[in-house]
Amino acid sequence: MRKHWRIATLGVLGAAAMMVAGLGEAMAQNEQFMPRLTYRTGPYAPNGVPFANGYADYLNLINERDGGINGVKVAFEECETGYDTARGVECYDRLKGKGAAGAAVVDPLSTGITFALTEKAPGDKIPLITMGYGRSESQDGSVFGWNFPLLGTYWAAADIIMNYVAQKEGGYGKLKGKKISLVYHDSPYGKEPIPLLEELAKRHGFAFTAMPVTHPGVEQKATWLQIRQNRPDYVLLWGWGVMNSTSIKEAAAVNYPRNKMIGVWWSGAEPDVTPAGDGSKGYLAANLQAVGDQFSVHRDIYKSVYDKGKGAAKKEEVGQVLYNRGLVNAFLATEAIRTAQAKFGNKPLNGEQVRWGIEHLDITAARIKEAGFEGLVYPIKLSCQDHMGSARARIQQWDGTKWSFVSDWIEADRKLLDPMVAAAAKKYAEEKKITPRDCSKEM
Amino acid sequence: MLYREAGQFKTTYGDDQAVFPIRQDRWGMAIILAIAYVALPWLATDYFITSIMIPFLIYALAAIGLNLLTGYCGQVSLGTGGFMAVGAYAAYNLAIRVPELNLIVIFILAGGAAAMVGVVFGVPSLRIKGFYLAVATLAAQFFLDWAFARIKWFTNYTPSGSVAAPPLDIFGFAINTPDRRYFLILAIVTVMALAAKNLVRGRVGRSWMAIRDMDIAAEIIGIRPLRAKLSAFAVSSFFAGVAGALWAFLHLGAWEPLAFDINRSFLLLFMVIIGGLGSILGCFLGAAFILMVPLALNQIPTALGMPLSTAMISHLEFMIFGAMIVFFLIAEPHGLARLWALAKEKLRLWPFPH
Amino acid sequence: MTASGRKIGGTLLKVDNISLSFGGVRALNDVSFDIKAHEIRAIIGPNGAGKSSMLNVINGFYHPQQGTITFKDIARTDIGPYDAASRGIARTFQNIALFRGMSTLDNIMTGRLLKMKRNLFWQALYFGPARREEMEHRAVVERIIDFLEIQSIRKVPVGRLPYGLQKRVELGRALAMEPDLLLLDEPMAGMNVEEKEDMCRFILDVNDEFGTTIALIEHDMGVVMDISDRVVVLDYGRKIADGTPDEVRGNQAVIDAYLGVSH
Amino acid sequence: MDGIQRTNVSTPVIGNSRARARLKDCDTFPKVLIANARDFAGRPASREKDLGIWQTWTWAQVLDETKRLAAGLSALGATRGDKIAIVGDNRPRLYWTMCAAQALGCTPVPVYQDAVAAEMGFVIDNAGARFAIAEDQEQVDKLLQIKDAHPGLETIVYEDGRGMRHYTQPFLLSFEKVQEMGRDLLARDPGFFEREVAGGKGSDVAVMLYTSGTTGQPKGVVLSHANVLVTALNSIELENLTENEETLAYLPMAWVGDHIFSLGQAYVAGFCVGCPESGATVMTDLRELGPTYFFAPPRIWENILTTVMIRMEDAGWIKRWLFRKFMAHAKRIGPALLDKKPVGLVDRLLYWLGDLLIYAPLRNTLGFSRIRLAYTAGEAIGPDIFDFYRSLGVNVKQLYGMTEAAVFICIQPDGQVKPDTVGPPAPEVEVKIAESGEVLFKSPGVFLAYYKNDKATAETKTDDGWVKTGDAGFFGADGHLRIIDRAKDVGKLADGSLFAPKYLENKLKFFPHIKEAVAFGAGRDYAAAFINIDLAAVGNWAERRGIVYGGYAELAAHPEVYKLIRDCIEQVNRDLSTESTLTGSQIKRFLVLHKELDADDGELTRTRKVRRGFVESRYQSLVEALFSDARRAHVETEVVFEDGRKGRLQADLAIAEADRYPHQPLKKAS
Amino acid sequence: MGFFFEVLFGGFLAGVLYALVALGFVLIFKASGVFNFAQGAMVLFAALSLVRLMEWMPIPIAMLASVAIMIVFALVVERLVLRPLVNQEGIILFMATIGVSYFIDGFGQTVWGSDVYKLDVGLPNEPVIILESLFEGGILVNQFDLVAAVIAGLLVTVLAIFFQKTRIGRALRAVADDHQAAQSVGIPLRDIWVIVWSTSGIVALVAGIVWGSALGVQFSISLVALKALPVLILGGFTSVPGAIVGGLIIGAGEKLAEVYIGPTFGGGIENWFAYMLALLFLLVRPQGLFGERIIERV
Repeated sequence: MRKHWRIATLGVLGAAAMMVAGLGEAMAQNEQFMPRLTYRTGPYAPNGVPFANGYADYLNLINERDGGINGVKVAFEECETGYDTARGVECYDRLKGKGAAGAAVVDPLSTGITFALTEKAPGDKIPLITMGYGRSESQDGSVFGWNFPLLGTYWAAADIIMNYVAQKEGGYGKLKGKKISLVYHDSPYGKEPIPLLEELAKRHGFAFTAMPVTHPGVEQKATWLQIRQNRPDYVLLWGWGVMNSTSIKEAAAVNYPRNKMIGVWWSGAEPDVTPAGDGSKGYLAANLQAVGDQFSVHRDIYKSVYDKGKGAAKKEEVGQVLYNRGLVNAFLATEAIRTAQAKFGNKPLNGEQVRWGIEHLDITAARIKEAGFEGLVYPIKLSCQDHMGSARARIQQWDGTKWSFVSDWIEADRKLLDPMVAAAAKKYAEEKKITPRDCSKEM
Repeated sequence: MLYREAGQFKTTYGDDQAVFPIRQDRWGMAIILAIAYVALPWLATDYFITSIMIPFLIYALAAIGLNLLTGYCGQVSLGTGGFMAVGAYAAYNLAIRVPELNLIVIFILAGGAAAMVGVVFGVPSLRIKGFYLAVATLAAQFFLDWAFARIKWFTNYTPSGSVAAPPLDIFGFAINTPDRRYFLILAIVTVMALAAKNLVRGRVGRSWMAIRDMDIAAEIIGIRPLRAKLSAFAVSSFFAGVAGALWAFLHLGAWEPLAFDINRSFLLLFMVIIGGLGSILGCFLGAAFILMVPLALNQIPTALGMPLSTAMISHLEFMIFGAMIVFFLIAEPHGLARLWALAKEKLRLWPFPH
Repeated sequence: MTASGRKIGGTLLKVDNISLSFGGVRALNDVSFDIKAHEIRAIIGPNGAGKSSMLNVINGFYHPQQGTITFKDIARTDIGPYDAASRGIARTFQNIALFRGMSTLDNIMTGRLLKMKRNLFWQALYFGPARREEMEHRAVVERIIDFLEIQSIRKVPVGRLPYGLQKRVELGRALAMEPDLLLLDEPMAGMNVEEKEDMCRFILDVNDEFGTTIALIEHDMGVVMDISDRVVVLDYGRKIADGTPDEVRGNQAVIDAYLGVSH
Repeated sequence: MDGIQRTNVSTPVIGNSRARARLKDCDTFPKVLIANARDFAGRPASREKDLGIWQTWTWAQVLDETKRLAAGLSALGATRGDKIAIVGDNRPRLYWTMCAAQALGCTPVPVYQDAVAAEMGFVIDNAGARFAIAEDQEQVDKLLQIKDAHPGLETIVYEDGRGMRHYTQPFLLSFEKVQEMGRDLLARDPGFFEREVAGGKGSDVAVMLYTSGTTGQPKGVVLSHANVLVTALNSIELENLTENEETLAYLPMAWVGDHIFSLGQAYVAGFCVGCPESGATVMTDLRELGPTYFFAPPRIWENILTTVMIRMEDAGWIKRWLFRKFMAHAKRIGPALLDKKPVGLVDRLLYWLGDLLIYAPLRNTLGFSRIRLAYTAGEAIGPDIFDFYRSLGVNVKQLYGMTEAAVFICIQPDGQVKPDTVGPPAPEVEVKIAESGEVLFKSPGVFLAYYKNDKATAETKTDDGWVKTGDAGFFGADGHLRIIDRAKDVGKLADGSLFAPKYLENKLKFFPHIKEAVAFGAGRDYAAAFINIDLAAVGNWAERRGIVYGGYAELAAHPEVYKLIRDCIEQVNRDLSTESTLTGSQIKRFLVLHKELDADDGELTRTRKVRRGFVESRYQSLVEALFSDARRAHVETEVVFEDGRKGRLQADLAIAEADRYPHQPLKKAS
Repeated sequence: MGFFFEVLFGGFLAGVLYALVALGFVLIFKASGVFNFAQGAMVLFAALSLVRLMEWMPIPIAMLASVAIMIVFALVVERLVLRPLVNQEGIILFMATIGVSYFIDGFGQTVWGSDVYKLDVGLPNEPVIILESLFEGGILVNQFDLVAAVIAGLLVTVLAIFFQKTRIGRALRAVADDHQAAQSVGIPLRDIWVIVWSTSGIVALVAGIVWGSALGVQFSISLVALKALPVLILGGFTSVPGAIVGGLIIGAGEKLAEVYIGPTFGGGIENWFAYMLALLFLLVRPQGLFGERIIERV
């Protein structure tokens, strides 16, 4: 017994010593550092892993193929958040100061972490790219100076999906009297679309019910029994991780037609549909980008990354929904740095400089083609005021083996979104006593 | 060895019952406080302050709260996270609804709110004991999680249900840098840890321990089990509530009910047990252990230049963490505080073995 | 011994027609007796006679189905242990009921809890009145420690003490309550001769120096006859004799009960 | 003056004339008390571990208590010249009683608290005590036993009222009651105390201390205020003792040493005297109090060392290794450092490290951390034991003294401390060696007389003022006195060679396994000895060797133990063979006694010295067997059990032989 | 009305799934007084083992191999965790099982991977409408749930036979009744531990198969342990029938509450409702439905 604790003491001391040593680790001076907040474990690992792989592969591609962004190599370090806010904040704090110029840009990949970092990023002057997630009102760059919900917020997503529903029903006018249910992950992420859906319900006269599913979402029997009873015309799914596949299974169990279920772009990946097997056939989901590995960027990745044995994912997973989203995300981030380099020079840039790059990001179709993303992503242009850029998605359907698009790009109605965003941003600014930037004075 | 106690005799009961009756302990404490108040803010990086010291102190505070209930009063609770949430949301609502309130007052009132909720959920402890009670406290945890997610008033109708702390200041002094936040937390934790120590060494603490050790005998010497248990729930929840408010306002800044979910409760229970049931010191040791081990495990491979994938590290972390818990329980079931007590006993008797 | 010093006063406690049963089993059947102030009153009887049940009824742990208990001229049918304690009844247990995680000092300090008044707030500050109160009670407890000659184990956790000392600490805890009536449930069970002698001395000293009324259950007849003023004999939940040790000794019913004559 | 050694005090010693200046108008202890209450009003004077803490009284409080006590005693009828017996363990109140008695011109007569009733009766009767102040019920009971036989004892005051409730005798009073009476008297006559004190003078009798002589009945040594005051002053000046000292009073109050250290010096220097909670807690209380000034007889130093060694046996190997290494180093360097002799830097550093790891923690656990000055006296101390403490940095010094001298005859000065001497004469003391080898002295502390025993007084004090110590000794070239033995005990073997039994016994007792030894040989052909084993040390030794034993007698008779003891004796014999005068007195035969020599059986004095004559007659059969060829001897003795009953104890003891060695003078180390 | 029964039925069937996990708890608590928090992690571990082994070998062999793995696991736990902690307080053992649970969560994912694995052991998964004659529209149930219920019933029956009829089973009951007495009649406590942990490992495997088939095998399965806790306090920690009945009550209670009361409060109440239900129940019967009565003695 006595011996045990001696060894234990030594162990703890040793660990502490190593930790101290670890803090003093050096970084190459001419590298652009990007912290990577990822989760490869826990209940959300099946979704977190492919995204992280896509992101890593693209950064490696940039390094391997191009020797970095305009010659500035990208260094990145993953930190496991486990989708836990406190750990995410710790990861952020740990990595934000690394590299020659500090962290260039942070992608929290968790709405909860995004909320927490929204409070910290302005102080640290590090931009947050929350592509397709995050706070919807952070689209307003005058209040949320450091948040960039590129390609679409949840409000945009909800609007896009409802737009699709309306298309199917033959226009918004036909929605009157219809019943729309939202099955959502009971967290800020799941709750985000509710205000917009309520607004739409008010405008178009459909009945809207929101049904929460508690984290992690394996318990949905009661929810789907209610759905069976209410028979809504459409069910929108705002799930993440295991919740998605469970929803699809439960839908099958109560015989709810899968082709009346439309998931948000985080509820429409391979791990969501495969566990339900045939039960998933016909399930619909929005997508910010395209699926598959047929794009030229993938060829480059295979050639420059996988053939060198540096690939993060299994080869057969390349091209999956979340993998591609990781790619796109990394693409946008590196493009932002590239943009900023044009102004500040080809060297490691700090967060503030990168923010300038994001705010002046203008990815044209030509640039998309050049980068090998043609068909994968829609062009995007940001400004000081508009931190979202574009808000377009397509609806895809699962046929039991693969996704295929059933709609063209649908754009969110900015006329609807912008006033809501402005109001919400104003409220936030008041609460936090923030004086909004005057974007008209900034170039 | 380091203890030189000859001649430190006590001439009053006050000296004899002091928190640190041994001079070397007083010096040690003074050194620790000096490091905490002077050296650390001066020397440590922001990362160390914000990601290690601040969560460590807040966890320690919450662990003290849980330890008062579980270690001193013998009522196992798995609902601490819920009580922290009460503190956090109470503080939020006070801060945005009554903006003129001083931050300190907000924290105290937040603790008070948590205390009231704690008392409500403590009522079953009169009938239910042991693991049954432990599981029953989960009801509090889940209910509170749910309530803050569902009842919009608590979140001031924010669409996402995630709330953010307003800008903080005390007497016009903005709490906006890591160091300032650290100082505020440190001061609160110092005061409250001392208060906890005072409670447990006095009448209240003895009545709790009496209930813990043998509730029937306690009743027969005139302790009212209801009052003792509920006071333990109240004080425990007060500490948890203040810790929750600090966690939300000064650590996270913005949060959602998930920040205070059941994992937080379990983590705190780990801290208390690994640190040592019935020991205030143990709360600090336990918090340090539970917080530091994963961080250390996480950073050691990088530091050693072993490029393991984050997934691998994370799985290893789980395994090592689990193994260490088992190992420590086997090595010393009464926690790190007991280890320290044994070590101290040895140092006091050095060079004699006993 | 009993002749000197103390004066036996009026009735302190009276139990009238107490009956107690557990799920059909009668533990006490219409038992009545009284305890006078300052006396040492023994309750004896064979195993299962209902002695411990009687003590449990007196200090409110069991609730009799029938009968009244009059303590200090207030008649009650049903009291809780807390009420009994706050009105001046203390007790020790047959199987030691100390707080094992606490030191001797703290255990005895718990006996002072009823007399300590400072609230949580002052306690947390441990300053001014709360601190003063703590010191005052410490001084009282130290006198009890001195009285029971347990100075050397003051700071030892009671769990580590030998049985005899634990019994002494338990007595100390009861004394710290400054009770009017002290109930001792087999205070000498499991002790060796020397420890018994010590315990007898302490019991007599307590009775003598503080004038505390003592009701005790004891198996050792020698001890009972030596130290008690009056004896109640129970058998199968009924009172079969009541009187001075000499009277009881000669009582045929008592002899029968102890010899096991069948009913 | 040939053969006379003295240390002149008029040459300023280590310079604490502050005390002398402060007390220049004080010739009695009550006057000193008043001065202390003036000079050190707020400083602690007395402490007692009671009710869990060290209760403390300042000099002002002590004066106040003493005043009331004196007045109370006066109200009880005590007047100048009365004797007041004081019976009990060291208690502040009993010390105050001494000074209160002195204030009234009465003589305090402290009595050994562990004396049986009969012994106590003798003292009370001999002194003619009218009053007795007893500590508790136990002492009162003894006094009550003898009261009828000694009607002169009028009033008994008890300090601790526990269990006294039923004692209804009118002559029994509580201490509080007496002080209450004193308060009443002082209320009527506020100047009473000061007036009484003013009536005293230096030549008045200050105290009567009964010596527990090794033979015959105790004699009451009468000491005047001047005796005690001057020796106390001289000694505190020599040792530079100040009001900052802290001591623990745990040796019997009736012993002159305690009287001087805990009363005489404490009053003169104004330092604080602590009393332990009880006899059983002395070591714990010692550790808590951490005295700066400490006295212990060799027996206690030895016991402490034995426990240190035993406790270290159980330590882990690292600690034991550290302990062994550093203690060896300390033995080499420590005494030199303590004597402020030059020591190499590496050795100093090593010693510093040892101090950090071993010496200081050890001093701390023993309660010696703060010790500036410690004395040992009464008997010879083993050089190993002596060196052990000195090498740890505890400044233990030898002292030679006796009741008749108010203690101080010789003191080892700092820097000249050796295990085998008792040092040069103390300040203002003259010492000479008589032709018979007996040590004689002259000093301001020389006692007035033996009470009611002019014959003995005359035998001890010569006409020209020299006092016979009864010890044989000689001065070495360094001017230090060396004591060999009691003068009358130094004898000769049949072949005429010198036989100093005490010297042999001390050498034997230096072994941790030997608790007591009694050597025989005067007029015989060879030397032989009884051995008493040390149960703790030998028991521990046996346990580690897996020797099974049932009790003291069985362990003592074990053949392995005999072997162990024989090794010790042969070691002594080897030592003796190096000294020409003593080489003949090597021990040939010995036996291990089946019981411990015990004061209750009269085998030891109350100060635990062997009463050789008594032992010789009691164990006559064994002594004879030692000087025959017998391999075994039978013995039957009467013993007194703790409860006073008597029984008979018999045993068959083996007699063993040890090797002896031819004379071999030590080569001088070059 | 049909819908009510549908919910009730659904609740019962969900409850059966909870009961499967609760059973594992009960087995261990009953025989060794250990509150085994690792039960959930064991379910995940067993299911992961099975699903990954199935990639290599036929289902029956994979199942046997998984059983073997769970027995090895029991041996390891007994040797490395329980034996050194013998005679410790309940809370310490409870903590130790949390440590075990962390360990095997990490270990399982390290060895078997952390993806979602589809587990198909051939359980049917088609919704069927039953009792159409009684209610308009009938009651929709999933065949899968029915099969799960049958499996649970079989498992309970097997366990009951095991406890009642076999020597080991009787030994286990003896241990549950009185540790000392059982030891004194010569049943080695260590063997008992290995047996109960193995048994509960097998129960975990069964639960893992059922849950895994329903949800896919992935990390979240280990969280179902939390759903079993209210079942436990309701049914009593020591009662096998209690686990079943408790499961049914909790399952039905929480589903009914969610469907009928939930919408009033914005939904999502079933989690805490299960606990509240158990808690309220405990206030009436502090020892649970089938638990042994707690007797207080002086």
